[in-house]
Amino acid sequence: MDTGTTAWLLTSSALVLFMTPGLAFFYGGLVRGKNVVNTIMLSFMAMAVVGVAWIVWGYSLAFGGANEFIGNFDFIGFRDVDANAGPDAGYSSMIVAIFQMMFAIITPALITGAVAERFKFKTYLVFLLIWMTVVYAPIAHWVWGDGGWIGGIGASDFAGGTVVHINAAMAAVAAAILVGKRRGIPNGIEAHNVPYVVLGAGILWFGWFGFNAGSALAADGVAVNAFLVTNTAAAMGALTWVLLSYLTTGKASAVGAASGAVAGLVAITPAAGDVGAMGSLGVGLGAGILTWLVVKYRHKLMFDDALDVFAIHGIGGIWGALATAIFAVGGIGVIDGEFGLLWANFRAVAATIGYSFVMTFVILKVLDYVPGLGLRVEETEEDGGLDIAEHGERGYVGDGAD
Amino acid sequence: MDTGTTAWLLTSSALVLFMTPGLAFFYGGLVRGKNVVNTIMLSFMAMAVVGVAWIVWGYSLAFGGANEFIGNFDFIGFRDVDANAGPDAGYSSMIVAIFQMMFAIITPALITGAVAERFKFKTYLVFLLIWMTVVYAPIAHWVWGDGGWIGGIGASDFAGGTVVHINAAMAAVAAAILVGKRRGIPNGIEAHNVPYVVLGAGILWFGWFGFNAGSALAADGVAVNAFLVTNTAAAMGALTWVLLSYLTTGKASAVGAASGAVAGLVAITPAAGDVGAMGSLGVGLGAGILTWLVVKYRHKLMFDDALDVFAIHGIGGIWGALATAIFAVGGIGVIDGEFGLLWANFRAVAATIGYSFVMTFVILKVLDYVPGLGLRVEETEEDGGLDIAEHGERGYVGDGAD
Amino acid sequence: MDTGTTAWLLTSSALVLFMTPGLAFFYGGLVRGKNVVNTIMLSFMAMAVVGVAWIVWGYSLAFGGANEFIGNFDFIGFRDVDANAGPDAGYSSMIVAIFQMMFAIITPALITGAVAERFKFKTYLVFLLIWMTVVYAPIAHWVWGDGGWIGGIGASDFAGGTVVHINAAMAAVAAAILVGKRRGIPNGIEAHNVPYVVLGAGILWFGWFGFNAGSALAADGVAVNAFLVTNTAAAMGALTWVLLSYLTTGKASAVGAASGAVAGLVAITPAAGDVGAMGSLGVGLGAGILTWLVVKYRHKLMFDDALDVFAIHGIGGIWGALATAIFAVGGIGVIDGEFGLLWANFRAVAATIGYSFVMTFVILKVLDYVPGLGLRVEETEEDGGLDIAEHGERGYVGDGAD
Amino acid sequence: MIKIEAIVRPERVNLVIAALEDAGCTGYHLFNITGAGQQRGVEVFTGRGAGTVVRTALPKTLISTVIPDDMKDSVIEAIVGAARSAGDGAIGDGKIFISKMDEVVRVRTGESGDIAL
Amino acid sequence: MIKIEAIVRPERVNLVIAALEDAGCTGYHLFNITGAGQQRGVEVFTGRGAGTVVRTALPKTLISTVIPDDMKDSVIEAIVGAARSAGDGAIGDGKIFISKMDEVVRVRTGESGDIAL
Amino acid sequence: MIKIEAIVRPERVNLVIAALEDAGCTGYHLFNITGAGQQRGVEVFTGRGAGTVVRTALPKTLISTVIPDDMKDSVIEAIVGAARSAGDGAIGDGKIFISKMDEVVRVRTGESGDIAL
Ligand SMILES: Nc1ncnc2c1ncn2[C@@H]1O[C@H](COP(=O)(O)OP(=O)(O)O)[C@@H](O)[C@H]1O
Ligand SMILES: Nc1ncnc2c1ncn2[C@@H]1O[C@H](COP(=O)(O)OP(=O)(O)O)[C@@H](O)[C@H]1O
Ligand SMILES: Nc1ncnc2c1ncn2[C@@H]1O[C@H](COP(=O)(O)OP(=O)(O)O)[C@@H](O)[C@H]1O
Repeated sequence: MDTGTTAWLLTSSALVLFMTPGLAFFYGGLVRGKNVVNTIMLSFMAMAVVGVAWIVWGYSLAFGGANEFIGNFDFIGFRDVDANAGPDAGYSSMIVAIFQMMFAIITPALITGAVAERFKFKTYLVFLLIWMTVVYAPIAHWVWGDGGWIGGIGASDFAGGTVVHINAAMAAVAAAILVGKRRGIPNGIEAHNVPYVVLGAGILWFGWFGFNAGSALAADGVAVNAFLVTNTAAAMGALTWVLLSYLTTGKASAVGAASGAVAGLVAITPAAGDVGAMGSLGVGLGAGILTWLVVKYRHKLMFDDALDVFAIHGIGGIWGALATAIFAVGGIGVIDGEFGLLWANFRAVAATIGYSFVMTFVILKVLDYVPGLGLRVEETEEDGGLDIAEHGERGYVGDGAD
Repeated sequence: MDTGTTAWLLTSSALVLFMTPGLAFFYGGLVRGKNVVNTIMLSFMAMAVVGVAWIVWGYSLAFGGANEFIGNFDFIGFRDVDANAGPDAGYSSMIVAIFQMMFAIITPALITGAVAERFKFKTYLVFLLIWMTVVYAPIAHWVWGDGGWIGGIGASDFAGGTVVHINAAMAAVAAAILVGKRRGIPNGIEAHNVPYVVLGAGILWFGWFGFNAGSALAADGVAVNAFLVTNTAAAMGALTWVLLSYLTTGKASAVGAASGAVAGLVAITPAAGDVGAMGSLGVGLGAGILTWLVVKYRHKLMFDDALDVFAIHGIGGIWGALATAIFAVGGIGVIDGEFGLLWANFRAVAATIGYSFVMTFVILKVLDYVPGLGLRVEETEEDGGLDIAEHGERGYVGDGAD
Repeated sequence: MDTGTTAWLLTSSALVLFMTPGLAFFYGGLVRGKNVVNTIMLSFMAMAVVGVAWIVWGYSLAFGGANEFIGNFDFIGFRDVDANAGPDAGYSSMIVAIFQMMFAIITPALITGAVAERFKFKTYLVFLLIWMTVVYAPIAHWVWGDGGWIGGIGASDFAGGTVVHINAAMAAVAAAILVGKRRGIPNGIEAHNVPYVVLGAGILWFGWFGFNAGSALAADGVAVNAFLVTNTAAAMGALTWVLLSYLTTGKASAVGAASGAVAGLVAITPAAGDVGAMGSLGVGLGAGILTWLVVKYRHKLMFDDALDVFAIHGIGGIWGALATAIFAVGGIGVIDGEFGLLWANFRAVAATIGYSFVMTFVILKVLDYVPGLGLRVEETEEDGGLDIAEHGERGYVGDGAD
Repeated sequence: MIKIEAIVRPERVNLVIAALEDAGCTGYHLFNITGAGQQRGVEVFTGRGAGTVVRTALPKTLISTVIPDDMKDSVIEAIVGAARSAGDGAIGDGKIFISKMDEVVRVRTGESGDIAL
Repeated sequence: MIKIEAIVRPERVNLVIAALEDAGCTGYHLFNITGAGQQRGVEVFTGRGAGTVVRTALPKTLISTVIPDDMKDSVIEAIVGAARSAGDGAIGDGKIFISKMDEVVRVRTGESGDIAL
Repeated sequence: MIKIEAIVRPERVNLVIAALEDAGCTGYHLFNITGAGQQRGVEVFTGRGAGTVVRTALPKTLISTVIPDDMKDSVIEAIVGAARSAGDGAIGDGKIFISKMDEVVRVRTGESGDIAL
């Protein structure tokens, strides 16, 4: 097994794991101070819960066997997942299983933005287990599993635009609808800690190099190109948001810059293996404009997707999937007159949207009726903040009584 | 020298160095706001002081020569520590010496949790030098040095459970006893900044991949396995703490989740080369339960180990050493009916506990009597906070007068 | 192309990118709370703007063609920048172009410390584009470009002491002079968030391993040595500042420790390929003493370099360039009786100082006269803070009305 | 002139302010405070998160507004209306303190008296 | 004894304090507050930074100082002088509230009355 | 009714609150403030940490409690007892301000007067 490739995949796995605390800060900064601990915990617990469940059954369900729709139980408990590989192999199956685990961790963490400031924590822990099993594992199998049907139709999702972002976004919509709007904030809220948002965005940008360039599963030219376009799309997304912010209000929102960067990163995720430097500018620009528009007008939507998971990860992800097909180099893109990839990616997107939304809706409906669970905290808990109510902690303790 | 291996060891060294600022935030968030600068500085200065002393004499004392108890002066000033190695070698001696430096930096930083909010800063700087020389270097030699006696009896400490964690924890106990209890907080304190605690835990988790998987000293299957079990044990530790927190209080402490993750990471440290995925769940679960119990009841102890270094790193580390012997695969573990490793690890633990505690006690007793030093700040300094008293800085400046 | 080398260069590029958010926090913590968002944005936007402009024309201008003073348009839009390389090559040209991009991003971000708390944001965006094109690209070409004249005279700037640090520092001086002093702070200001400063320093230290050891463009002994001396100089710089702080005031400033570490890192940057472990102690010690003295007495200077870019990066960088020549091993250093390198480095420094200062001065003078731009915010905007005025955001939202 | 200091739950502040504005208040200011009355605290974690302690004091917001004497009753009514929890109110809904304010000066103009409010 | 509560722009605090000291004030304390008067807010971003909302209340600083009765006029004058914006002053420059303080006790000595100020 | 505003060292707050409760106070609230009296500041670093400046104002905590008139002496005594530094007290121990409070209304019930405290 190649030491250079292994070194890069170990590094990439660490980088992707680090994205989840990054997300915790990104989301944590966006909410009100009375919910910062809860918001951070929603991400952090994905590391704990999925980190365990993935090795016990998640990986096997997603990557076991050769089947169109779902894996099998061959790798239960990481049985037969080999840390080593022969001298000719670039990498062992275990390092890929680890790398994939990090994706399975961050995906449900992304969803939590939609239900921030009101979701019941206990229910969330249960939801994590079920959702990873019933929604994430199958879709991962469709796209990347041996024989998975989306892989089979020739769709191209390099690093998880459908599996991670669109999937999380549609689950977010279902969750936002079922959990209902937050109380008493007709005009939206200001981010309570802008530096945290930028810190989170910085960590995400940093970690995303592992996410995308690691998805090459090699330290080769594909990885190098993926690294480049990841950075470019992020830069272009941030720039687009700032310029739009400036043009419309005369001020440049830092939260907007961070959001634009993330939007660019989301959109380049499926495309990172197929587009070149100039294409990635197109991907980032489109992502910036589209997500900005949706964020701006999303209050017209009927649901309270608190931290705009749908706009950023849904619209950004859908755009990315289509943009992959538009800007792909090597004679397979729309620019080169080919529409096959576009159609394949369109089907992949549509299937992911449908499955994720419906299944998440069903899971949450059921959890809502389970005695002792339920989706939403009490009104007084919401008013007083989830930090005290659910975690017995205040984010910041600063008064003289301490 | 292998470029893949070198790439991974460079990366790992950077990751382990990054753990120390992570620890600074972890500890910094746990104290009261008036001591945040001091607490952060205690960790940060370990980077400065040990970063210098290690290359001047620390490395030589720990890794020079072939001797049972201590190194020699062959490598003073990093003389003859070669950056290069022949084409057949995986890595050069200098990269290992660097990697080891990062361990020597974080270990004394861990101790500072015990004496937080009251330790004299000037004395700490002196203590760092002496402790690294007299306590850390010998124990590192015992375990990893050429001819070191603990290595010789067949004990297995993959990434430093004894050298780093048990060692730091026992020094912490000695220090907590000698420095005495903090003034006026009969009921303990709330963490003044929970996000910092989680940020610190996130950085530690991230960096620990370098700590453990880097200890394979190769980008191979051992590293891959170490990476996996590191993540799993952390996840299991965090999960255990949250569930115990829920069961006993109905609330899920975020500080607890972070603590559980660290406890799992501590426990897997010695075991990362010997246990598999399922074994690591056992390691993490045991670490979670034991450390939680000790933290919960430690106020019954006679000393004020302010940030629970003994509970997390001591109990976690001891459990890890024994758990290594219990869950080790390959026919050497208790589960396979072998008790040799258990006995060897038990002796290694006992020796480390004894040596670290006694020597640290002596060092601090002496420093207490040295004119101009002494262990503890004035009462008014403690009351007003060490940030102003020792550093002339307030952590946060927010009033209108600025 | 070598997988180990590629893995390390990918990792290094990610690390250097991460330095810019680190810098955002370093600088962000140093200003007053009402300017934290603005200060962070100044760094963050360098990622966005230069991240785009570099691939469109920056890289080509800096590294295209073989010429003494400037590149050409061969690589416009990253045309012909190859992600792959033949089996004998260590790395491809694209990964180096990416690595270089990260340098081009952080350099203008460094400048912003000089104009913090009063610079017009809109003008800054324009400035970024022009400065990268007119100042950064040529100097990068002089030093590292094919046929660049500074490279030609045998000057040694391993990782960018002139290109990045001296360059940024002289631009900072020009900018500070033209933008003018901040209003109403005769006695200087306290850092509003010391933990952020240390967090930033921690991230910078971590990322600097990529900056310096990555500049070896290989995972080899040069990289390993560069890694070591980077750490040592940082440690020595921090230690020096803390000791000077102690000796003069009896208190150990954490901001000072962080500043000293950065000063050491700046100074070792040009030297990392030429000096050994003991030499790096000299580099760090000298950097610590010199920068400390300049910071202490810089209020006697006529301009308000708000965050001491000149002292840390200018003095630190100049010292580093000379120290490279003093401590260089291998028979080319002053210690070995050779003065050729000293003279070459001196000329490189002088040219960089002159060019950067004059060109930046001209650029800003012009921008000052462009209608709709101008350098400085309104007085009331400065008084009320740039966060609200320029970004429509407050860093921290904590009152009951939210 | 009188000064009204209303201590309310933080989450009620926006409602109370809106009510104040409806009642004709021309200005107000807010303080973040921590306070205890009959509502005696919540359980919070200490240390590393395994033990808990009851914190007596809770975060509250103090809204201070200076008004002409004759607005007293309507302002108090407005505050009570906006700050009282649904149903019969709940412990911790807050308190209103009324004291005499002798004078007010507007910095910009130097005006004083009710006209400066 | 009277209590002077001056609400001023945060960036003016250092000037006001210097003026207070010149006027002979022996002590004061500051509060960070958020307030609204005739100056009605600024536009800020909400959510992910694409939409904005107008925030009514702005950060201000309240300076409170207790002084002997006879210093009243000079202290008010000092504050107004230091807090008023250049020119004719601007909306948001602040307000000064004056009320009666009945007693003061110095904790250290137990002294009370003007001597304890 | 009277209002007691006690400015004390932050590290003494818990002791003072305990003393207040022993003295029969039923409620109080705390403000983080920055203040200066006879205790005139500390040396702090500015800029990058090589130069220092003396900050006049120090962090203090203001404890405010409204009590019936007849509790005045016992409450002041309780505060002084808990807030004064060991020995003869030290500069910076704080001050207690007493003023008249005209009315109090409990939001939950609408009760007013001493019973609402
Ligand atoms: N006597 C008092 N003096 C000062 N503040 C008080 C007093 N009583 C109550 N408060 C403040 O009012 C808030 C609400 O009081 P609380 O007793 O909880 O309401 P209720 O009496 O309606 O149950 C408390 O948190 C505290 O901040
Ligand atoms: N009636 C009032 N009661 C309490 N605070 C007030 C009142 N009026 C103004 N303030 C405070 O004074 C500050 C300055 O008042 P403002 O109306 O903006 O000044 P001006 O009247 O000079 O325009 C406000 O932000 C608010 O904090
Ligand atoms: N005249 C005053 N008006 C308002 N606040 C005051 C006054 N005098 C003192 N204070 C406040 O009381 C605190 C303690 O006062 P200080 O003078 O330090 O105590 P002492 O007089 O016992 O030395 C100060 O920090 C300040 O916040």
